[in-house]
Amino acid sequence: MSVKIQIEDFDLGLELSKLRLASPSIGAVVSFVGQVRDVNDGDTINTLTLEHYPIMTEKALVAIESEAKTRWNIIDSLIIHRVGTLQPCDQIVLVAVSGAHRGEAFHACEFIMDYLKTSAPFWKKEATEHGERWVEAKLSDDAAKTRWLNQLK
Amino acid sequence: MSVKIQIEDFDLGLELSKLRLASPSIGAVVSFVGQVRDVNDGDTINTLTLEHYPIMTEKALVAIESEAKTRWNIIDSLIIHRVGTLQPCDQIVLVAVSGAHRGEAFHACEFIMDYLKTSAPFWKKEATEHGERWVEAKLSDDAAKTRWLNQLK
Amino acid sequence: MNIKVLYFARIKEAVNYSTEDIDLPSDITTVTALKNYLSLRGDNWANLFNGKQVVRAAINHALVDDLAAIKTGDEVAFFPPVTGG
Amino acid sequence: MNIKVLYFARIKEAVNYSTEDIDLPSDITTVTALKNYLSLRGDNWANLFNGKQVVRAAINHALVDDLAAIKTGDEVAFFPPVTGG
Repeated sequence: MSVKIQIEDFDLGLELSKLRLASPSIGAVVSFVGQVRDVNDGDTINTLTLEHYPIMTEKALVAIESEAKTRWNIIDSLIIHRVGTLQPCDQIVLVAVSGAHRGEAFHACEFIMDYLKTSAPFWKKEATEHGERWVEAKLSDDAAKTRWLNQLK
Repeated sequence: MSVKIQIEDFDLGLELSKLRLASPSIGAVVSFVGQVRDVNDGDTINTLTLEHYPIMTEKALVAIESEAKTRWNIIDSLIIHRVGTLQPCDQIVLVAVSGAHRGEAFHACEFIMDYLKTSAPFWKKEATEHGERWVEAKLSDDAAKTRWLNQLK
Repeated sequence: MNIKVLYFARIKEAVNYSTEDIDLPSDITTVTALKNYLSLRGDNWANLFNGKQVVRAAINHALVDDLAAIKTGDEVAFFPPVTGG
Repeated sequence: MNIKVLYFARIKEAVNYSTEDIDLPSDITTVTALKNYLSLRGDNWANLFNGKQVVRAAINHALVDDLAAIKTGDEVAFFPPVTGG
Protein backbone atom coordinates (compact mmCIF):
# COMPACT_ATOMS: atom_id res chain seq x y z
CA MET A 1 0.00 0.00 0.00
CA SER A 2 1.31 3.44 -0.74
CA VAL A 3 0.23 7.06 -0.73
CA LYS A 4 1.85 9.98 -2.51
CA ILE A 5 0.80 13.64 -2.29
CA GLN A 6 2.69 15.62 -4.88
CA ILE A 7 2.70 18.77 -7.00
CA GLU A 8 4.20 17.13 -10.08
CA ASP A 9 2.29 14.97 -12.58
CA PHE A 10 2.52 11.17 -12.52
CA ASP A 11 3.20 8.64 -15.29
CA LEU A 12 0.02 6.58 -15.35
CA GLY A 13 1.39 3.77 -17.51
CA LEU A 14 4.51 3.43 -15.36
CA GLU A 15 2.59 3.40 -12.08
CA LEU A 16 0.12 0.77 -13.30
CA SER A 17 2.91 -1.38 -14.75
CA LYS A 18 4.79 -1.35 -11.45
CA LEU A 19 1.66 -2.36 -9.58
CA ARG A 20 0.77 -5.06 -12.11
CA LEU A 21 4.23 -6.61 -12.36
CA ALA A 22 4.86 -6.69 -8.61
CA SER A 23 3.62 -10.27 -8.39
CA PRO A 24 2.67 -13.05 -10.84
CA SER A 25 -0.26 -13.88 -8.56
CA ILE A 26 -1.94 -10.63 -9.64
CA GLY A 27 -4.72 -11.29 -12.14
CA ALA A 28 -6.51 -7.93 -12.05
CA VAL A 29 -5.64 -4.25 -11.76
CA VAL A 30 -8.45 -1.72 -11.49
CA SER A 31 -7.62 1.96 -11.67
CA PHE A 32 -9.34 5.30 -11.45
CA VAL A 33 -7.89 8.52 -12.85
CA GLY A 34 -9.55 11.84 -12.13
CA GLN A 35 -8.78 14.82 -14.33
CA VAL A 36 -9.67 18.51 -14.38
CA ARG A 37 -12.73 19.24 -16.52
CA ASP A 38 -12.97 22.40 -18.60
CA VAL A 39 -16.49 23.28 -17.43
CA ASN A 40 -18.03 22.96 -13.98
CA ASP A 41 -21.51 24.10 -12.96
CA GLY A 42 -21.84 25.82 -16.32
CA ASP A 43 -18.69 27.95 -16.10
CA THR A 44 -15.44 27.63 -18.01
CA ILE A 45 -12.61 26.56 -15.72
CA ASN A 46 -9.24 28.22 -16.26
CA THR A 47 -7.40 26.59 -13.37
CA LEU A 48 -8.14 24.36 -10.41
CA THR A 49 -6.06 24.79 -7.26
CA LEU A 50 -5.87 22.03 -4.68
CA GLU A 51 -5.05 22.78 -1.06
CA HIS A 52 -4.57 20.09 1.56
CA TYR A 53 -3.68 19.52 5.21
CA PRO A 54 -0.25 17.86 5.23
CA ILE A 55 0.24 14.90 7.59
CA MET A 56 -3.52 14.54 8.09
CA THR A 57 -3.92 13.87 4.36
CA GLU A 58 -1.38 11.07 4.39
CA LYS A 59 -2.88 9.58 7.57
CA ALA A 60 -6.40 9.69 6.15
CA LEU A 61 -5.39 8.03 2.88
CA VAL A 62 -3.36 5.31 4.62
CA ALA A 63 -6.35 4.61 6.86
CA ILE A 64 -8.65 4.32 3.82
CA GLU A 65 -6.25 1.88 2.11
CA SER A 66 -6.03 -0.19 5.30
CA GLU A 67 -9.80 -0.35 5.57
CA ALA A 68 -10.07 -1.47 1.94
CA LYS A 69 -7.50 -4.20 2.53
CA THR A 70 -9.48 -5.39 5.56
CA ARG A 71 -12.73 -5.52 3.62
CA TRP A 72 -11.52 -7.15 0.41
CA ASN A 73 -9.01 -9.74 -0.62
CA ILE A 74 -6.68 -7.46 -2.57
CA ILE A 75 -2.93 -7.61 -3.06
CA ASP A 76 -1.82 -3.97 -3.19
CA SER A 77 -3.09 -0.45 -3.66
CA LEU A 78 -1.74 2.94 -4.65
CA ILE A 79 -3.06 6.46 -4.22
CA ILE A 80 -1.41 9.46 -5.89
CA HIS A 81 -3.08 12.82 -5.33
CA ARG A 82 -1.77 16.06 -6.75
CA VAL A 83 -1.90 19.45 -5.06
CA GLY A 84 -1.24 22.97 -6.35
CA THR A 85 -2.59 24.63 -9.48
CA LEU A 86 -3.79 22.46 -12.37
CA GLN A 87 -5.28 23.08 -15.82
CA PRO A 88 -8.15 21.34 -17.63
CA CYS A 89 -7.09 17.82 -18.75
CA ASP A 90 -4.44 17.62 -16.01
CA GLN A 91 -4.51 14.45 -13.95
CA ILE A 92 -5.62 15.07 -10.35
CA VAL A 93 -5.70 11.67 -8.72
CA LEU A 94 -4.88 8.02 -9.35
CA VAL A 95 -6.28 5.16 -7.30
CA ALA A 96 -5.17 1.69 -8.37
CA VAL A 97 -5.81 -1.70 -6.78
CA SER A 98 -4.32 -5.09 -7.66
CA GLY A 99 -5.74 -8.47 -6.74
CA ALA A 100 -6.07 -12.05 -7.83
CA HIS A 101 -9.61 -11.52 -9.15
CA ARG A 102 -11.54 -8.63 -10.61
CA GLY A 103 -14.59 -8.29 -8.37
CA GLU A 104 -12.73 -7.44 -5.19
CA ALA A 105 -10.34 -5.09 -7.02
CA PHE A 106 -13.28 -3.16 -8.53
CA HIS A 107 -15.02 -2.76 -5.20
CA ALA A 108 -11.89 -1.80 -3.29
CA CYS A 109 -10.96 0.83 -5.89
CA GLU A 110 -14.40 2.43 -5.87
CA PHE A 111 -14.49 2.29 -2.06
CA ILE A 112 -11.15 4.11 -1.81
CA MET A 113 -12.35 6.85 -4.17
CA ASP A 114 -15.65 7.30 -2.33
CA TYR A 115 -13.87 7.59 1.01
CA LEU A 116 -11.15 9.84 -0.37
CA LYS A 117 -13.84 12.23 -1.63
CA THR A 118 -15.44 12.55 1.80
CA SER A 119 -12.66 11.92 4.34
CA ALA A 120 -9.34 13.19 2.99
CA PRO A 121 -8.61 16.87 3.70
CA PHE A 122 -8.35 18.32 0.20
CA TRP A 123 -10.11 21.45 -1.00
CA LYS A 124 -10.55 22.72 -4.54
CA LYS A 125 -10.69 26.30 -5.69
CA GLU A 126 -11.71 27.06 -9.26
CA ALA A 127 -10.58 30.06 -11.27
CA THR A 128 -13.46 30.57 -13.70
CA GLU A 129 -14.25 33.13 -16.34
CA HIS A 130 -16.23 34.95 -13.59
CA GLY A 131 -13.55 34.84 -10.90
CA GLU A 132 -12.45 32.46 -8.19
CA ARG A 133 -14.68 30.19 -6.10
CA TRP A 134 -14.30 27.29 -3.71
CA VAL A 135 -15.83 24.04 -4.88
CA GLU A 136 -18.75 22.96 -2.67
CA ALA A 137 -18.90 19.45 -1.24
CA LYS A 138 -21.57 17.32 -2.92
CA LEU A 139 -24.37 15.46 -1.21
CA SER A 140 -23.93 12.74 -3.85
CA ASP A 141 -20.42 12.10 -2.51
CA ASP A 142 -21.78 11.60 1.01
CA ALA A 143 -24.37 9.23 -0.41
CA ALA A 144 -21.68 7.28 -2.25
CA LYS A 145 -19.79 6.82 1.01
CA THR A 146 -22.89 5.89 2.98
CA ARG A 147 -23.53 2.96 0.63
CA TRP A 148 -20.41 1.24 1.98
CA LEU A 149 -21.45 1.74 5.59
CA ASN A 150 -24.65 -0.18 4.96
CA GLN A 151 -23.17 -3.33 3.50
CA LEU A 152 -21.05 -6.06 4.94
CA LYS A 153 -18.83 -6.26 1.91
CA MET B 1 -16.39 3.12 -28.52
CA SER B 2 -13.81 0.75 -29.92
CA VAL B 3 -12.87 -2.91 -29.85
CA LYS B 4 -9.54 -4.47 -30.76
CA ILE B 5 -8.72 -8.19 -30.85
CA GLN B 6 -5.00 -8.63 -31.31
CA ILE B 7 -2.06 -10.96 -30.80
CA GLU B 8 0.41 -8.21 -29.86
CA ASP B 9 0.66 -6.53 -26.47
CA PHE B 10 -0.80 -3.07 -25.85
CA ASP B 11 0.68 0.06 -24.26
CA LEU B 12 -1.56 0.62 -21.25
CA GLY B 13 -0.35 4.15 -20.50
CA LEU B 14 -0.76 5.25 -24.11
CA GLU B 15 -4.26 3.77 -24.44
CA LEU B 16 -5.47 5.38 -21.22
CA SER B 17 -3.91 8.73 -22.13
CA LYS B 18 -5.64 8.74 -25.51
CA LEU B 19 -8.97 7.98 -23.88
CA ARG B 20 -8.44 10.56 -21.15
CA LEU B 21 -7.29 13.40 -23.40
CA ALA B 22 -10.01 12.90 -26.02
CA SER B 23 -12.20 15.54 -24.37
CA PRO B 24 -11.82 18.18 -21.62
CA SER B 25 -15.31 17.21 -20.43
CA ILE B 26 -13.90 13.89 -19.19
CA GLY B 27 -13.46 13.90 -15.42
CA ALA B 28 -12.99 10.19 -14.79
CA VAL B 29 -11.34 7.20 -16.46
CA VAL B 30 -11.83 3.76 -14.93
CA SER B 31 -9.84 0.85 -16.30
CA PHE B 32 -9.45 -2.86 -15.77
CA VAL B 33 -6.38 -4.82 -16.83
CA GLY B 34 -6.37 -8.61 -16.66
CA GLN B 35 -3.08 -10.45 -16.68
CA VAL B 36 -1.95 -14.09 -16.74
CA ARG B 37 -1.35 -15.51 -13.25
CA ASP B 38 1.46 -17.97 -12.57
CA VAL B 39 -0.73 -20.42 -10.65
CA ASN B 40 -4.31 -21.51 -11.33
CA ASP B 41 -6.26 -24.15 -9.41
CA GLY B 42 -3.06 -25.08 -7.61
CA ASP B 43 -0.94 -25.74 -10.70
CA THR B 44 1.94 -23.73 -12.11
CA ILE B 45 0.99 -22.14 -15.42
CA ASN B 46 3.62 -22.13 -18.15
CA THR B 47 1.52 -20.57 -20.89
CA LEU B 48 -2.07 -19.54 -21.51
CA THR B 49 -3.43 -19.77 -25.04
CA LEU B 50 -6.51 -17.80 -26.06
CA GLU B 51 -8.70 -18.92 -28.93
CA HIS B 52 -11.64 -16.91 -30.21
CA TYR B 53 -14.37 -16.85 -32.87
CA PRO B 54 -13.48 -14.00 -35.22
CA ILE B 55 -16.31 -11.70 -36.31
CA MET B 56 -18.56 -13.01 -33.52
CA THR B 57 -16.07 -11.76 -30.92
CA GLU B 58 -16.06 -8.26 -32.36
CA LYS B 59 -19.85 -8.22 -32.65
CA ALA B 60 -20.29 -9.43 -29.07
CA LEU B 61 -17.91 -6.83 -27.66
CA VAL B 62 -19.45 -3.97 -29.65
CA ALA B 63 -22.89 -5.05 -28.40
CA ILE B 64 -21.64 -5.04 -24.78
CA GLU B 65 -20.17 -1.55 -25.19
CA SER B 66 -23.43 -0.30 -26.72
CA GLU B 67 -25.44 -1.75 -23.85
CA ALA B 68 -23.12 -0.06 -21.33
CA LYS B 69 -23.51 3.27 -23.11
CA THR B 70 -27.29 2.87 -23.00
CA ARG B 71 -27.31 2.10 -19.29
CA TRP B 72 -24.86 4.73 -18.07
CA ASN B 73 -23.94 8.28 -18.92
CA ILE B 74 -20.41 7.62 -20.14
CA ILE B 75 -18.35 9.37 -22.80
CA ASP B 76 -16.28 6.62 -24.41
CA SER B 77 -15.08 3.07 -23.91
CA LEU B 78 -12.31 0.82 -25.17
CA ILE B 79 -11.84 -2.95 -25.13
CA ILE B 80 -8.55 -4.57 -26.15
CA HIS B 81 -8.41 -8.36 -25.87
CA ARG B 82 -5.38 -10.41 -26.81
CA VAL B 83 -5.43 -13.85 -28.41
CA GLY B 84 -2.68 -16.41 -28.98
CA THR B 85 -0.15 -17.75 -26.50
CA LEU B 86 0.72 -15.68 -23.42
CA GLN B 87 3.02 -16.07 -20.40
CA PRO B 88 2.45 -15.27 -16.72
CA CYS B 89 2.39 -11.48 -16.15
CA ASP B 90 1.37 -10.84 -19.76
CA GLN B 91 -1.57 -8.49 -20.17
CA ILE B 92 -4.69 -10.28 -21.49
CA VAL B 93 -7.38 -7.64 -21.60
CA LEU B 94 -7.98 -3.94 -21.11
CA VAL B 95 -11.39 -2.40 -20.54
CA ALA B 96 -11.44 1.36 -20.04
CA VAL B 97 -14.35 3.77 -19.70
CA SER B 98 -14.33 7.57 -19.64
CA GLY B 99 -17.06 9.81 -18.29
CA ALA B 100 -17.79 13.10 -16.64
CA HIS B 101 -18.13 11.48 -13.19
CA ARG B 102 -16.70 8.45 -11.46
CA GLY B 103 -19.74 6.43 -10.39
CA GLU B 104 -21.08 5.72 -13.85
CA ALA B 105 -17.60 5.01 -15.24
CA PHE B 106 -16.96 2.45 -12.46
CA HIS B 107 -20.24 0.65 -13.06
CA ALA B 108 -19.94 0.64 -16.85
CA CYS B 109 -16.38 -0.75 -16.68
CA GLU B 110 -17.34 -3.58 -14.30
CA PHE B 111 -20.45 -4.32 -16.38
CA ILE B 112 -18.40 -4.65 -19.57
CA MET B 113 -15.95 -7.03 -17.88
CA ASP B 114 -18.75 -9.18 -16.42
CA TYR B 115 -20.47 -9.46 -19.79
CA LEU B 116 -17.23 -10.05 -21.65
CA LYS B 117 -16.50 -12.98 -19.32
CA THR B 118 -19.82 -14.66 -20.08
CA SER B 119 -20.83 -13.53 -23.57
CA ALA B 120 -17.74 -13.03 -25.73
CA PRO B 121 -16.49 -16.17 -27.52
CA PHE B 122 -13.00 -16.57 -26.06
CA TRP B 123 -11.61 -19.81 -24.67
CA LYS B 124 -8.48 -20.34 -22.60
CA LYS B 125 -6.18 -23.34 -22.60
CA GLU B 126 -3.50 -23.64 -19.93
CA ALA B 127 -0.19 -25.42 -20.34
CA THR B 128 0.62 -26.49 -16.78
CA GLU B 129 3.38 -28.54 -15.22
CA HIS B 130 1.01 -31.53 -15.62
CA GLY B 131 0.08 -30.94 -19.27
CA GLU B 132 -2.54 -28.98 -21.15
CA ARG B 133 -6.12 -28.31 -20.09
CA TRP B 134 -9.01 -26.11 -21.10
CA VAL B 135 -10.10 -23.58 -18.48
CA GLU B 136 -13.62 -24.29 -17.20
CA ALA B 137 -16.23 -21.54 -17.12
CA LYS B 138 -16.96 -20.36 -13.58
CA LEU B 139 -20.37 -20.20 -11.95
CA SER B 140 -19.18 -17.03 -10.20
CA ASP B 141 -18.88 -15.34 -13.60
CA ASP B 142 -22.49 -16.21 -14.42
CA ALA B 143 -23.51 -14.84 -11.03
CA ALA B 144 -21.60 -11.61 -11.70
CA LYS B 145 -23.50 -11.17 -14.95
CA THR B 146 -26.87 -12.02 -13.43
CA ARG B 147 -26.48 -9.17 -10.92
CA TRP B 148 -26.79 -6.68 -13.78
CA LEU B 149 -29.93 -8.34 -15.15
CA ASN B 150 -31.70 -7.79 -11.84
CA GLN B 151 -31.14 -4.06 -11.52
CA LEU B 152 -32.37 -1.11 -13.45
CA LYS B 153 -29.04 0.65 -13.43
CA MET C 1 -30.09 -27.50 -47.21
CA ASN C 2 -26.49 -26.37 -47.07
CA ILE C 3 -25.00 -24.91 -43.92
CA LYS C 4 -21.53 -24.22 -42.60
CA VAL C 5 -20.62 -25.58 -39.16
CA LEU C 6 -17.74 -24.33 -37.00
CA TYR C 7 -16.28 -25.96 -33.89
CA PHE C 8 -14.17 -24.24 -31.23
CA ALA C 9 -11.90 -25.08 -28.31
CA ARG C 10 -12.53 -28.40 -26.55
CA ILE C 11 -15.16 -29.35 -29.12
CA LYS C 12 -12.90 -28.67 -32.08
CA GLU C 13 -10.29 -30.96 -30.56
CA ALA C 14 -12.80 -33.71 -29.76
CA VAL C 15 -14.27 -33.92 -33.26
CA ASN C 16 -11.07 -33.02 -35.08
CA TYR C 17 -12.85 -30.47 -37.24
CA SER C 18 -12.64 -26.70 -37.13
CA THR C 19 -15.13 -26.09 -39.94
CA GLU C 20 -17.16 -28.10 -42.44
CA ASP C 21 -19.94 -27.66 -44.99
CA ILE C 22 -22.92 -29.95 -44.44
CA ASP C 23 -25.85 -30.70 -46.73
CA LEU C 24 -28.54 -31.33 -44.10
CA PRO C 25 -31.63 -33.55 -44.57
CA SER C 26 -34.67 -31.31 -44.89
CA ASP C 27 -36.12 -32.36 -41.52
CA ILE C 28 -33.13 -30.94 -39.58
CA THR C 29 -34.36 -27.41 -38.89
CA THR C 30 -33.32 -26.58 -35.31
CA VAL C 31 -30.13 -26.59 -33.25
CA THR C 32 -31.44 -29.53 -31.25
CA ALA C 33 -32.10 -31.54 -34.40
CA LEU C 34 -28.62 -30.69 -35.70
CA LYS C 35 -27.04 -31.81 -32.44
CA ASN C 36 -28.93 -35.13 -32.60
CA TYR C 37 -27.89 -35.55 -36.23
CA LEU C 38 -24.21 -34.96 -35.41
CA SER C 39 -24.33 -37.30 -32.40
CA LEU C 40 -24.92 -40.22 -34.78
CA ARG C 41 -21.47 -39.81 -36.34
CA GLY C 42 -19.61 -41.87 -33.70
CA ASP C 43 -18.64 -42.07 -30.07
CA ASN C 44 -16.80 -38.77 -29.76
CA TRP C 45 -19.68 -36.98 -31.50
CA ALA C 46 -22.25 -38.76 -29.36
CA ASN C 47 -20.40 -37.81 -26.17
CA LEU C 48 -20.50 -34.14 -27.11
CA PHE C 49 -23.94 -33.82 -28.62
CA ASN C 50 -26.14 -36.20 -26.61
CA GLY C 51 -27.00 -33.40 -24.19
CA LYS C 52 -24.81 -34.46 -21.28
CA GLN C 53 -22.25 -31.72 -21.89
CA VAL C 54 -22.94 -28.00 -22.14
CA VAL C 55 -22.42 -27.13 -25.81
CA ARG C 56 -23.33 -23.55 -26.70
CA ALA C 57 -24.47 -22.64 -30.18
CA ALA C 58 -24.34 -19.51 -32.29
CA ILE C 59 -26.07 -18.87 -35.59
CA ASN C 60 -24.54 -16.24 -37.83
CA HIS C 61 -22.39 -14.92 -34.93
CA ALA C 62 -25.21 -14.55 -32.43
CA LEU C 63 -25.66 -16.78 -29.36
CA VAL C 64 -28.86 -18.85 -29.64
CA ASP C 65 -30.59 -21.52 -27.59
CA ASP C 66 -31.23 -25.04 -28.85
CA LEU C 67 -34.73 -24.24 -30.09
CA ALA C 68 -33.39 -21.77 -32.63
CA ALA C 69 -34.24 -22.43 -36.27
CA ILE C 70 -31.58 -23.18 -38.87
CA LYS C 71 -32.03 -22.13 -42.46
CA THR C 72 -30.02 -22.68 -45.58
CA GLY C 73 -26.81 -20.70 -45.81
CA ASP C 74 -26.49 -20.29 -42.02
CA GLU C 75 -23.18 -20.38 -40.23
CA VAL C 76 -23.70 -22.51 -37.12
CA ALA C 77 -21.00 -22.66 -34.43
CA PHE C 78 -20.63 -25.04 -31.49
CA PHE C 79 -18.41 -24.28 -28.51
CA PRO C 80 -18.07 -24.76 -24.74
CA PRO C 81 -19.01 -22.02 -22.26
CA VAL C 82 -16.75 -19.04 -22.88
CA THR C 83 -13.77 -18.23 -20.64
CA GLY C 84 -12.23 -14.97 -21.86
CA GLY C 85 -11.15 -11.90 -19.99
CA MET D 1 -3.78 25.76 28.13
CA ASN D 2 -1.81 26.19 24.94
CA ILE D 3 -3.04 24.80 21.64
CA LYS D 4 -2.22 25.29 18.01
CA VAL D 5 -5.06 26.12 15.63
CA LEU D 6 -4.96 25.69 11.85
CA TYR D 7 -7.42 27.04 9.28
CA PHE D 8 -7.88 25.79 5.74
CA ALA D 9 -9.48 26.80 2.46
CA ARG D 10 -12.51 29.10 2.67
CA ILE D 11 -12.07 29.46 6.42
CA LYS D 12 -8.42 30.41 6.16
CA GLU D 13 -9.36 33.16 3.73
CA ALA D 14 -12.25 34.41 5.86
CA VAL D 15 -10.22 34.77 9.07
CA ASN D 16 -6.96 35.65 7.36
CA TYR D 17 -5.04 33.17 9.45
CA SER D 18 -3.50 29.87 8.42
CA THR D 19 -2.15 28.96 11.84
CA GLU D 20 -1.92 30.47 15.32
CA ASP D 21 -1.00 29.51 18.87
CA ILE D 22 -3.71 30.22 21.43
CA ASP D 23 -3.55 30.21 25.20
CA LEU D 24 -7.10 29.08 26.01
CA PRO D 25 -9.05 29.91 29.18
CA SER D 26 -9.25 26.77 31.28
CA ASP D 27 -13.02 26.37 30.73
CA ILE D 28 -12.63 25.91 26.97
CA THR D 29 -12.31 22.13 26.77
CA THR D 30 -14.33 21.03 23.73
CA VAL D 31 -14.51 21.86 20.04
CA THR D 32 -17.90 23.48 20.58
CA ALA D 33 -16.50 25.69 23.33
CA LEU D 34 -13.55 26.64 21.14
CA LYS D 35 -15.88 27.55 18.26
CA ASN D 36 -17.93 29.76 20.59
CA TYR D 37 -14.75 31.35 21.91
CA LEU D 38 -13.50 32.12 18.40
CA SER D 39 -16.88 33.49 17.30
CA LEU D 40 -16.44 36.39 19.75
CA ARG D 41 -13.47 37.76 17.81
CA GLY D 42 -15.52 39.73 15.30
CA ASP D 43 -18.05 39.52 12.50
CA ASN D 44 -16.12 37.29 10.13
CA TRP D 45 -15.35 34.91 13.01
CA ALA D 46 -18.94 34.96 14.22
CA ASN D 47 -20.24 34.16 10.73
CA LEU D 48 -18.04 31.07 10.56
CA PHE D 49 -18.29 29.73 14.05
CA ASN D 50 -21.85 30.52 15.15
CA GLY D 51 -23.05 27.15 13.87
CA LYS D 52 -24.78 28.35 10.70
CA GLN D 53 -22.00 27.08 8.43
CA VAL D 54 -20.62 23.57 8.33
CA VAL D 55 -17.12 23.82 9.81
CA ARG D 56 -15.37 20.48 10.25
CA ALA D 57 -12.76 19.96 12.94
CA ALA D 58 -9.77 17.69 13.36
CA ILE D 59 -7.67 17.17 16.46
CA ASN D 60 -4.13 15.94 15.94
CA HIS D 61 -4.92 15.01 12.31
CA ALA D 62 -8.04 12.98 13.03
CA LEU D 63 -11.58 14.10 12.14
CA VAL D 64 -13.66 14.71 15.26
CA ASP D 65 -17.15 15.91 16.06
CA ASP D 66 -17.88 19.05 18.05
CA LEU D 67 -18.17 17.21 21.37
CA ALA D 68 -14.54 16.12 21.20
CA ALA D 69 -12.30 17.15 24.09
CA ILE D 70 -9.34 19.50 23.61
CA LYS D 71 -6.27 19.17 25.80
CA THR D 72 -3.11 21.18 26.08
CA GLY D 73 -0.66 20.75 23.23
CA ASP D 74 -3.35 19.67 20.75
CA GLU D 75 -3.30 20.71 17.12
CA VAL D 76 -6.86 21.70 16.24
CA ALA D 77 -7.81 22.32 12.61
CA PHE D 78 -10.94 23.95 11.16
CA PHE D 79 -11.97 23.51 7.56
CA PRO D 80 -14.99 23.26 5.25
CA PRO D 81 -16.29 19.90 4.00
CA VAL D 82 -13.57 18.29 1.89
CA THR D 83 -13.66 18.29 -1.91
CA GLY D 84 -10.68 16.27 -3.15
CA GLY D 85 -10.45 13.56 -5.78
